[in-house]
Amino acid sequence: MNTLEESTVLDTKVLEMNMGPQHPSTHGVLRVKLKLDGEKVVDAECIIGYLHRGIEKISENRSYIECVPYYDRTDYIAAVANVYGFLLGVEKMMGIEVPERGRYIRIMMVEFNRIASHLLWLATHAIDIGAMTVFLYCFREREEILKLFEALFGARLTTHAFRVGGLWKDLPPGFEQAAHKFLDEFPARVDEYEQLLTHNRIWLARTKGIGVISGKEAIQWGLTGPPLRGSGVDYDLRKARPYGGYEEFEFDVPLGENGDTYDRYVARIEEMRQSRLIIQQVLKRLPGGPVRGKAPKIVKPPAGEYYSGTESPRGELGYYIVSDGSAQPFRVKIRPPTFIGLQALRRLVKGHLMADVIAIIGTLDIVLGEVDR
Amino acid sequence: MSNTMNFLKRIFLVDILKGLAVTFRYTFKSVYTEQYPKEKPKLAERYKGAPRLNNDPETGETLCIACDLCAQICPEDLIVVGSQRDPESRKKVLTHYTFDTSRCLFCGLCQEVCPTNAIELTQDFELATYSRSSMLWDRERLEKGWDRIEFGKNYHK
Amino acid sequence: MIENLIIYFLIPFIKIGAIVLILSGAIAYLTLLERKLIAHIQVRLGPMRVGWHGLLQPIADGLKFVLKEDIVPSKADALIFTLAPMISLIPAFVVFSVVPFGPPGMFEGLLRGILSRFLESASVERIVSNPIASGGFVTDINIAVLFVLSVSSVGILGVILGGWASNSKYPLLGALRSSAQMVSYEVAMGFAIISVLLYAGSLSLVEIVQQQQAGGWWYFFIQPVAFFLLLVCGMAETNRLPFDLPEAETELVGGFHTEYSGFRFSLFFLAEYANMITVSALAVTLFWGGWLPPFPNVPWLGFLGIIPPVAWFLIKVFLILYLFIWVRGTLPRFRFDQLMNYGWKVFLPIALGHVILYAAILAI
Amino acid sequence: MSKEDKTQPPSESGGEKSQESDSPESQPSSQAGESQEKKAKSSAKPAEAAKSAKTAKPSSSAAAKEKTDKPPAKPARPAKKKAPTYEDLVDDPLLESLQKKFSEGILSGQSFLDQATYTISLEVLHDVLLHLRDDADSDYDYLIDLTALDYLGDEKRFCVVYHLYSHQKKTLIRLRCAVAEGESVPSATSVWRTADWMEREVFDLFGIDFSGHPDLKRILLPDDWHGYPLRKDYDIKLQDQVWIKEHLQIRKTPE
Repeated sequence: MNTLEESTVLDTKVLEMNMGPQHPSTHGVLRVKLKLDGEKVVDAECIIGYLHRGIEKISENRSYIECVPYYDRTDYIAAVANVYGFLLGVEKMMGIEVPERGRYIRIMMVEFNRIASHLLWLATHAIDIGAMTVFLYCFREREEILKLFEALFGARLTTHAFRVGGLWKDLPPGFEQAAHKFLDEFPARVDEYEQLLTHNRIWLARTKGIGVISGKEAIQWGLTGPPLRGSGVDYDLRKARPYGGYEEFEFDVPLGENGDTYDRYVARIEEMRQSRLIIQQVLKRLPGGPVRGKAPKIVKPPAGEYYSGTESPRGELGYYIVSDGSAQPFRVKIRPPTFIGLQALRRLVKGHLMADVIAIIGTLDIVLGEVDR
Repeated sequence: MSNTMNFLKRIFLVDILKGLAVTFRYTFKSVYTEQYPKEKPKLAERYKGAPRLNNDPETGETLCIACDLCAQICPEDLIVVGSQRDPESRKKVLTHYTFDTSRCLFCGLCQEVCPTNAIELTQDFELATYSRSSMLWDRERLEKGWDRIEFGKNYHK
Repeated sequence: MIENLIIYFLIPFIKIGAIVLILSGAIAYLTLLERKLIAHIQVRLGPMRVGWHGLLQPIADGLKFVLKEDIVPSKADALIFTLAPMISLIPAFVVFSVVPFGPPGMFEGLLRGILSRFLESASVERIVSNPIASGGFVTDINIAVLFVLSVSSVGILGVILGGWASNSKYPLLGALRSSAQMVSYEVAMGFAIISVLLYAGSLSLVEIVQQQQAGGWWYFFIQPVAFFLLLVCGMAETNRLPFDLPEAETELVGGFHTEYSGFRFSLFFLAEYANMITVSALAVTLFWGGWLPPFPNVPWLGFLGIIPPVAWFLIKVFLILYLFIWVRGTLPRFRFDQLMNYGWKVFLPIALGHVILYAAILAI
Repeated sequence: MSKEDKTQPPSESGGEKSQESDSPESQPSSQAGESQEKKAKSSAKPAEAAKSAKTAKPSSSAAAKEKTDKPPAKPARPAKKKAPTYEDLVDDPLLESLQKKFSEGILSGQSFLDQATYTISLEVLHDVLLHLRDDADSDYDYLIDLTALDYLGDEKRFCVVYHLYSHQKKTLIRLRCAVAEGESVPSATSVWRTADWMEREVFDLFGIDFSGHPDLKRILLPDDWHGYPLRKDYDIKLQDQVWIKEHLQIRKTPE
């Protein structure tokens, strides 16, 4: 598409513009210092940290159990997946076994969370590009998932979903029926989004060829998750380094070809469908038994270190846990997928128009809680 | 053939008309909105909302045995349990209990560790107040609940 | 003497007053309609609290606008900043002076009834027979179409000046966008209208409607492409989605009216909706036969004449407004350069080709 | 959408295995976790250790040393477990090739829970990184994470940690490099672009200087922030009170 590479005849002064931290489309408190030539972006610098709460420092002063609710608040859109990654690491270090039912329910809820997160992404991405109706439709479906969260975890957003060794409580009565009902209706809803967007010429014009990045370059920039897979790199931690029992389920990893905004969009849409398949497999094979394994009341991993990487909806979410053998972690380093992915914004927006900046921010699917921690 | 079809589809705005059809169908469908203050949502039984200090329904005495577990597990250290040893029975007796809802994560760890189900997070979720100091709940407020003590039941009318 | 006074002053003033009042009310309730419709498209309810199903919401909004603090940014050009909303609003209303909402002689009976109490029958007949007095329009000038085009483009000045005078970056970009956008789409829109004019052979809007009556066909059935062009360009002219770039709130926060608040903002707001109504009225007049019922010359459809002409006009305007809102609830937004591309590379050639084609057909 | 019916039960032993449910009877080193298991193939010992970790007695430290005021954990644990420990890497091709190339620079190669850790001296760090990226045998094209640890009291206080991943080999390794206070680390931005913000973050929170970084400045904290919060000697409470006194004037600073 047109990247406006034609030389400008008239010399124009570079206009410096602050996008954010209060701007409707920066998904929180991201501030992008744009240098504009007319509407063409010459340079973009991200200024972050407005939401920095020092969660890594907080973790050093809490016990392993007490840390967990804070990780809800890094990526609050995918709180379940965030807690999951940390607990997998702790359990691995301590050699705690989670009963099969607990493992299955965890995977199911993480996948539900993935759908919910992608729905929120689609909603905001669409409204950034001007399709305001998709926003509400996505929120309607997300609401159903949040209701499931509420029924199981007792909270909608910052769920404090899992505990060391499994879950807090078993599924509430009626949960499976509600989940089935949602899953049965869901494909038709996704088709509707696609009718509104996928073939729409305006949507295509706004997303095809925007923010193109090759697979090799995407790896260089540390992109993970759908932004990386949109560029055709097959790297999904659920397949590459399976954790928590994902190898027991069948699903595809959707890949893009061109590495543009449209391919990332398609990859995420398809991922929602795949997550649904995983949940259906879980529900079909859900075994009985306890949901919480035997875990000590005081969690004290042995001295050592472990990097626990999981595939959060936004990409590779890593917890690098260093233990000195005490009840408080020596250090927990969170590897937030969007903090690292956001660096690439500068590279992606160069030469595009200002309106594309918004599309590209949307396609990176950032959550500022996670970027700033 | 398919090229001509595609061309015709493009000319006659088939993609846009499809989208319009979707939105048109929805225009007359039922709405999803909840009229919040009028219709209160039905929250899940497990919902972790406003804290409550439970009393024994029969005797009316507090269930809390002042074991201090909740205060220790709390990530934010916002629970303060005050206790006194009864000189006769040598049992710990609860003297005061404060819960700072302004800092609460609503993680539910306190109700999880409580051996007697004394502290419980209820389905009450309307916690907004006008001052910071009123977010510090003392024992009386924790036992009676929020609405009933501050504004009366009709506050959210 | 008194007759002329009545014809050229009293009756027009009454009509103008009525139109301004009705139009203001229509705009207010158009906002409500839009909010409600979009809400239902999006499975929401929309305004519900003020009045029954939010029926008093526009009044509450209006009050809020008036009572809000009127801020003029310290770095803004105060005079232009205050003038711009008016420049934007007034043309939107002025355009309505030539748009016919009813047939000539619409008020004949009414006028005769009232005037005969005060005047002698000869002068009553003189007044009544004058089309300006008794027609369903304020005035009927023979260059009405040109008048509409020129006056409505003055309104754009308000947008540009407002964005410029704010002395802020987002409004400036919005103003730049709107000036470019309006210029490009004005051309295509002009050509779309020209093909109608070729067919009708008149620049008077009343005449054009009468031609459609005489021909028996609305021009929509004869020139659907031109209608489509007019509609699209109208959306672009009125800054409606998918062409709402000057105020694209997800990009430019609010575009040209970012710095405006309170009453001045409400003027811009009114202007936008007034323009929507204007474009719809224009489209109805040019293509959907104004006040005419569908297929006016088909005898067995004669029962449609029961509905008064003004009602037909209003129904049609409503339908087009509904289309506008519906489209807004469905489509994403174009990018600036794509918008310009569409304007110059797609719509303009189509419009031009359309004009040439019809000219050729008419010549043969 | 018809795929949902095709779910097959997993293969008996291999599929059932997962990270936290390594049951003792399932065979070690199945194809399950490719990254971890790959190393297990190259050296049998860590895998052995991992297996025995599940079967040995529970970590005594976890259960025994509890605070007195908390009820003790359930004493009876059926499976006796041994706490995982660091094992020296044996027969690790990467370690051998690195030692061949950077003889003294490679201090040790260890494995903990099947994750290989190579300790590298600061002098050769940049060359090692370049080697790891460009060498066809290693091909670590993706820097997962870069962070630091603060071992307050050690001679070389900080430890910069790199996590690398090879998309081709699908292996994950960890590099550790001890850094004394005031020493500067060669920047990895020229090796992986993604190191840019990671190094800024480490600089911001630990105060470790990266030489050759294009734009080394604070990233998460405001530019006028004092101190480096993730250092172990950073006093959160004092800072907090100073801030409160300065901005809110509601509390006294402790003497």
